[in-house]
Amino acid sequence: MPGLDELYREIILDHYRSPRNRGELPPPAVRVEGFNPLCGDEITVYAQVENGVLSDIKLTGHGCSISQSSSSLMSAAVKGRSLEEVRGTIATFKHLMTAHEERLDEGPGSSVEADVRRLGELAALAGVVKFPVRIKCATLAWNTLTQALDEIPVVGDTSGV
Amino acid sequence: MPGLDELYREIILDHYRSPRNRGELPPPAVRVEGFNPLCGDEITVYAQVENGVLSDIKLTGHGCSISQSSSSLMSAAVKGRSLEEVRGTIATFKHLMTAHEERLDEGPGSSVEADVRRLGELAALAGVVKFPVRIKCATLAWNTLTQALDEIPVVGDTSGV
Amino acid sequence: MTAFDPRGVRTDVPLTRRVINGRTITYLDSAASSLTPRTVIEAMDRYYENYHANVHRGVYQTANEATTIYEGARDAVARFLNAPGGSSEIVFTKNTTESFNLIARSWGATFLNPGDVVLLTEMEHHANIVPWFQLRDTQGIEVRFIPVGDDFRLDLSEIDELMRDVKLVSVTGMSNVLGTIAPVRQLADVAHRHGALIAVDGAQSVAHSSTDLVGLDIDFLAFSAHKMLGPTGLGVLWAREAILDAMPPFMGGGGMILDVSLDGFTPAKGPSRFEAGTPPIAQTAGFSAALKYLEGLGMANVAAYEKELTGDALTRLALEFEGRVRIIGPGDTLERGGVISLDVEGVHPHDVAQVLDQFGVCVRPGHHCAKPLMKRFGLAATARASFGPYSLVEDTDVLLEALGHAVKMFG
Amino acid sequence: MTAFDPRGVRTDVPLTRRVINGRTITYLDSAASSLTPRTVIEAMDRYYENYHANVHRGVYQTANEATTIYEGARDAVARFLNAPGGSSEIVFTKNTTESFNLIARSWGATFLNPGDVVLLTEMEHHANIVPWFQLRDTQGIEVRFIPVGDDFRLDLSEIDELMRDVKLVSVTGMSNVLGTIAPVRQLADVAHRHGALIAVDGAQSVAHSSTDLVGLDIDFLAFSAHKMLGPTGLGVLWAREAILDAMPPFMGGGGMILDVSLDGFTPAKGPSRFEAGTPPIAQTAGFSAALKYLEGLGMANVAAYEKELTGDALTRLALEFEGRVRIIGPGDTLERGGVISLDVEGVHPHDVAQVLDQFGVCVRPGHHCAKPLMKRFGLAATARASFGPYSLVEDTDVLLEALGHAVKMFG
Ligand SMILES: Cc1ncc(COP(=O)(O)O)c(C=O)c1O
Ligand SMILES: Cc1ncc(COP(=O)(O)O)c(C=O)c1O
Repeated sequence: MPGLDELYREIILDHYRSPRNRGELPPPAVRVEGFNPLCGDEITVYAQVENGVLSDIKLTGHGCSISQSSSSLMSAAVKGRSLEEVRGTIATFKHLMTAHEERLDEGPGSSVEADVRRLGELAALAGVVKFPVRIKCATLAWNTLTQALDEIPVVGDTSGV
Repeated sequence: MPGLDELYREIILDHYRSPRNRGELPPPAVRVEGFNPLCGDEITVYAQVENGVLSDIKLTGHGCSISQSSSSLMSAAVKGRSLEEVRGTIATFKHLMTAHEERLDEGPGSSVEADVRRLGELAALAGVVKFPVRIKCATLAWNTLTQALDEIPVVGDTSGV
Repeated sequence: MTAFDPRGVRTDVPLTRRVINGRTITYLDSAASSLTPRTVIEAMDRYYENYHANVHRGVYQTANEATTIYEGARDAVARFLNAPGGSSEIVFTKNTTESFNLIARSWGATFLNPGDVVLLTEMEHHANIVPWFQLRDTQGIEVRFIPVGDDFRLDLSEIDELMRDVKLVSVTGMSNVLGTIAPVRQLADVAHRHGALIAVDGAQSVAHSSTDLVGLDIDFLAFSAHKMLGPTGLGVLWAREAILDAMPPFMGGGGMILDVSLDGFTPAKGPSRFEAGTPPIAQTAGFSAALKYLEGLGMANVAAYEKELTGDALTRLALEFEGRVRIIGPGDTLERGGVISLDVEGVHPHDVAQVLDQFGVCVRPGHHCAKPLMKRFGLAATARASFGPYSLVEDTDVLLEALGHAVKMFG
Repeated sequence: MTAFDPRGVRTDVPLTRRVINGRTITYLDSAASSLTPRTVIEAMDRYYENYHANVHRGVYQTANEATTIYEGARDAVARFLNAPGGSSEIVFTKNTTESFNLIARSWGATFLNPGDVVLLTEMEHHANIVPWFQLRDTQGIEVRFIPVGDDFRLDLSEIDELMRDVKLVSVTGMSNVLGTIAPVRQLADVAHRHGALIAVDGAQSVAHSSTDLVGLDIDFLAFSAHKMLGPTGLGVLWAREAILDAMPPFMGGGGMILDVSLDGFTPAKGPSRFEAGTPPIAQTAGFSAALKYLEGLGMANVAAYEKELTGDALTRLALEFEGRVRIIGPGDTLERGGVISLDVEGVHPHDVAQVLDQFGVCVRPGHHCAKPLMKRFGLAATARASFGPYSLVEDTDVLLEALGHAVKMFG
């Protein structure tokens, strides 16, 4: 039986109490709303992209500690990164969230262990996997960011369409 | 556990095989259709009333032995009787059909015993009460006749409206 | 203490012995669905083991017995509600939600015209909102809402104005979020005075208080078996016989027809007109047992007992948390049932429920299918605790202990 | 003999030990509803005793477990049918009848226009007739029928003409009166060639043969749990994902919405859009157990075994009654299931069933909710015997003995 401390790591509670990158960005930043109909969590992602880099990101919304801390942790992790790096982080995080509970405790060399290493602070959210109903909370911000990236107009893209 | 012979008395099978008063009557005889949606039994009653007497009755239709023998037995019992007598017979028969199974075996002096005495041949249908699903079969003709009587125009009625 | 023995009820319900995270379950989600007494489970077992057959049209013995069980449940429901017209007014559905869709699609689509108004309240469950919005889209009716005041009760101050063009008032007997009990009889009088009919969502009220249809003078009532110790998959629609008789069928299929040809069909008479297809037969066996069990307890006793529990919990919540836990609903037990919605300062309802789960405490976070009400109070969700006849004051003890932990953890 | 052990199945089903009128029951009414194995009953008991809670939106453990059971049943159904799009194509309903009403009211009311034709067959159950007549009244569509030949099989000689303006072909996979199996794959090809969709009533076919949706290439499938060893009160609608996604909700209420305000509502995505209100949760636990049980037997084995029983019964009926008992359905076992409708010379089906009941034999008299078919063959009713996986050749022995008695009695 997983304990609460595996879900509510101190770093999660910290990001919940003091969320990073709260606020809005004016256009041309992309604005996308995410919504979890089951629990009513709402997140709005504002993403500013310049020269293939996610130069700024801000978030508003409300929801549980998991959805809010996940969005805060996410913003800290992706801000200032190239779009390629951002997409990589998203993929790694979502891979972690689909890990089976048992695999979480696998030792060094496992793919979960690799994810955790790559994710740094974000790995604090790994415990969510043991609480399957909360996975949707943890991934809400990430799905919304993915959608925002998809909506970014391909401007200054020199690599062709 | 009631036996089949209580339901299928010889007289019932006889009326089923050789139904009395089969056929139609031309207007001004009243014509009413009865229908049991559950089993598909159908009966059409033609009733001719003259001077307060059910001077003729004929029946067509199809259905199970109980519905058909009941209609045949009914026709034999009511033909030529005054409307008052007919209504009395209908009431007695329907009372019998609502008797509880246990009361059927009550001795002399009981109301069931009185019904049975009054009904003569019709009393052969008493056993139907022990097979509750079949009561609807037994009463179909009677309900249809009741409806027919209700539709008879009040002509030559000297007792006022 | 009231006349019945809640500890005995507890013993009768197997799920109350379940162990969760090392602790015996503290089930406080009866408003979502009630736990099931052994006698109800056994009634269904007995049905499947001895009597199961499709109902109606059968001549053989088990078909008869199954039909008797099914129709017997209809009689039992009629008695339980004191239905003025008896069992011919009882229609079996899947749940409260189907009952409301039936009212809207059959009665509503037949008798409501563009411009007619259906008057709801801001505290309705989606089951009594969405079908009317759907009807609005096809029928051009207007849907209007009686407001809920800051005291969490219906604000009837402008009721006569609100009644303009209203053909149906449709209100919940008891809010599944606030616990507020609506003045149903008073609303019935208002509705009838304005020539309107009144439907009541009894999903909570029928489950937690005694219902007397003769006294209530309403026109429709909908509720679910699974909220009143019965099985899932069975609901009831009651409507006055004259109204039911005038309603066309809802769903089409077997059992609801008088005749079918290649050209068309003639619907059956009576409740079966609304019961197309093989009904939830085994569920009616379980529901009869549930009603018998509840009648044994006495619904007035159940209501009084749950009021006691609620009063105690409200008092202790106020004392122990001194404002950090806000009750979304009346703070007293006047015209109020055993549903307690909590807004815990600084702790999201989802997290409240998560922490409580660690203590084996089952409360439900969310909008409780009452989003308009949530919006009315500026909330996305609450954490809701609700009582049933098997609830004990110890449940409140554990609730408070666990809540204390949640408050500390996020403090 | 086939790979599975029918005597073992018999032992697994408590009701087969019931004694009726002094004789062990001979249950020959599986086409109306199947008997229930102990494992199915126990799965529901276990559910109520340990896991019951309302599904979705719950954070606490039993709410999670109940949701896992409910969604697990959806997965199990998808596997059982080999659904191309998996569980997101599976909608839980109350019964086959609700599934057809859902198709008609959601897909039909949205995509059919006046003059469009829905093509049925003369051997349809009312569940696949009445909803289309209802839609005709509101939508101005035409309902047309593929005739049934004197050989009791679909007459497809004029199918291309019949297909004019057809937007949906809706046919039963197997007639519940004749036993006739329809050439579903062939009809799917015809439908698609004409740009129409095809719906299949699988109430009998899914219960008595193996279903491979990938191979069948159909668009909708409807069936009921209670005909395939499962509980009453649960049905399934399967539809291709792309079709389901384009369909608006049917009933409105909790669980089928994304958002609701005082102004309107936004429906949810996926199967839950069609599952308003608290679903039949315990029933899905029972149904999962039933599917597992059937998969253990192997549906191909079940079909082969029932075919054997049917062939034997048809042969012996012909031999023993020399024409006094007419089979309303194909006389051979080619493309035919284990449903045997009897027309006994001089004995009304009601009386046949009554006499048989005296021997503990359960057959169903009546129109079997297929009145157009009855009229096609000039009958008001038949007495229908039908097999299930727990049936034994001894059942046929008793049937013949009892039938002999009926013939003699009325002879
Ligand atoms: C072929 C067929 N279709 C539809 C139905 C209707 O099923 P249900 O009554 O479970 O809705 C049945 C069974 O009665 C059937 O045999
Ligand atoms: C007040 C109220 N109305 C309607 C419903 C819907 O009931 P069901 O989900 O059984 O249809 C509920 C329960 O969810 C409720 O509490």
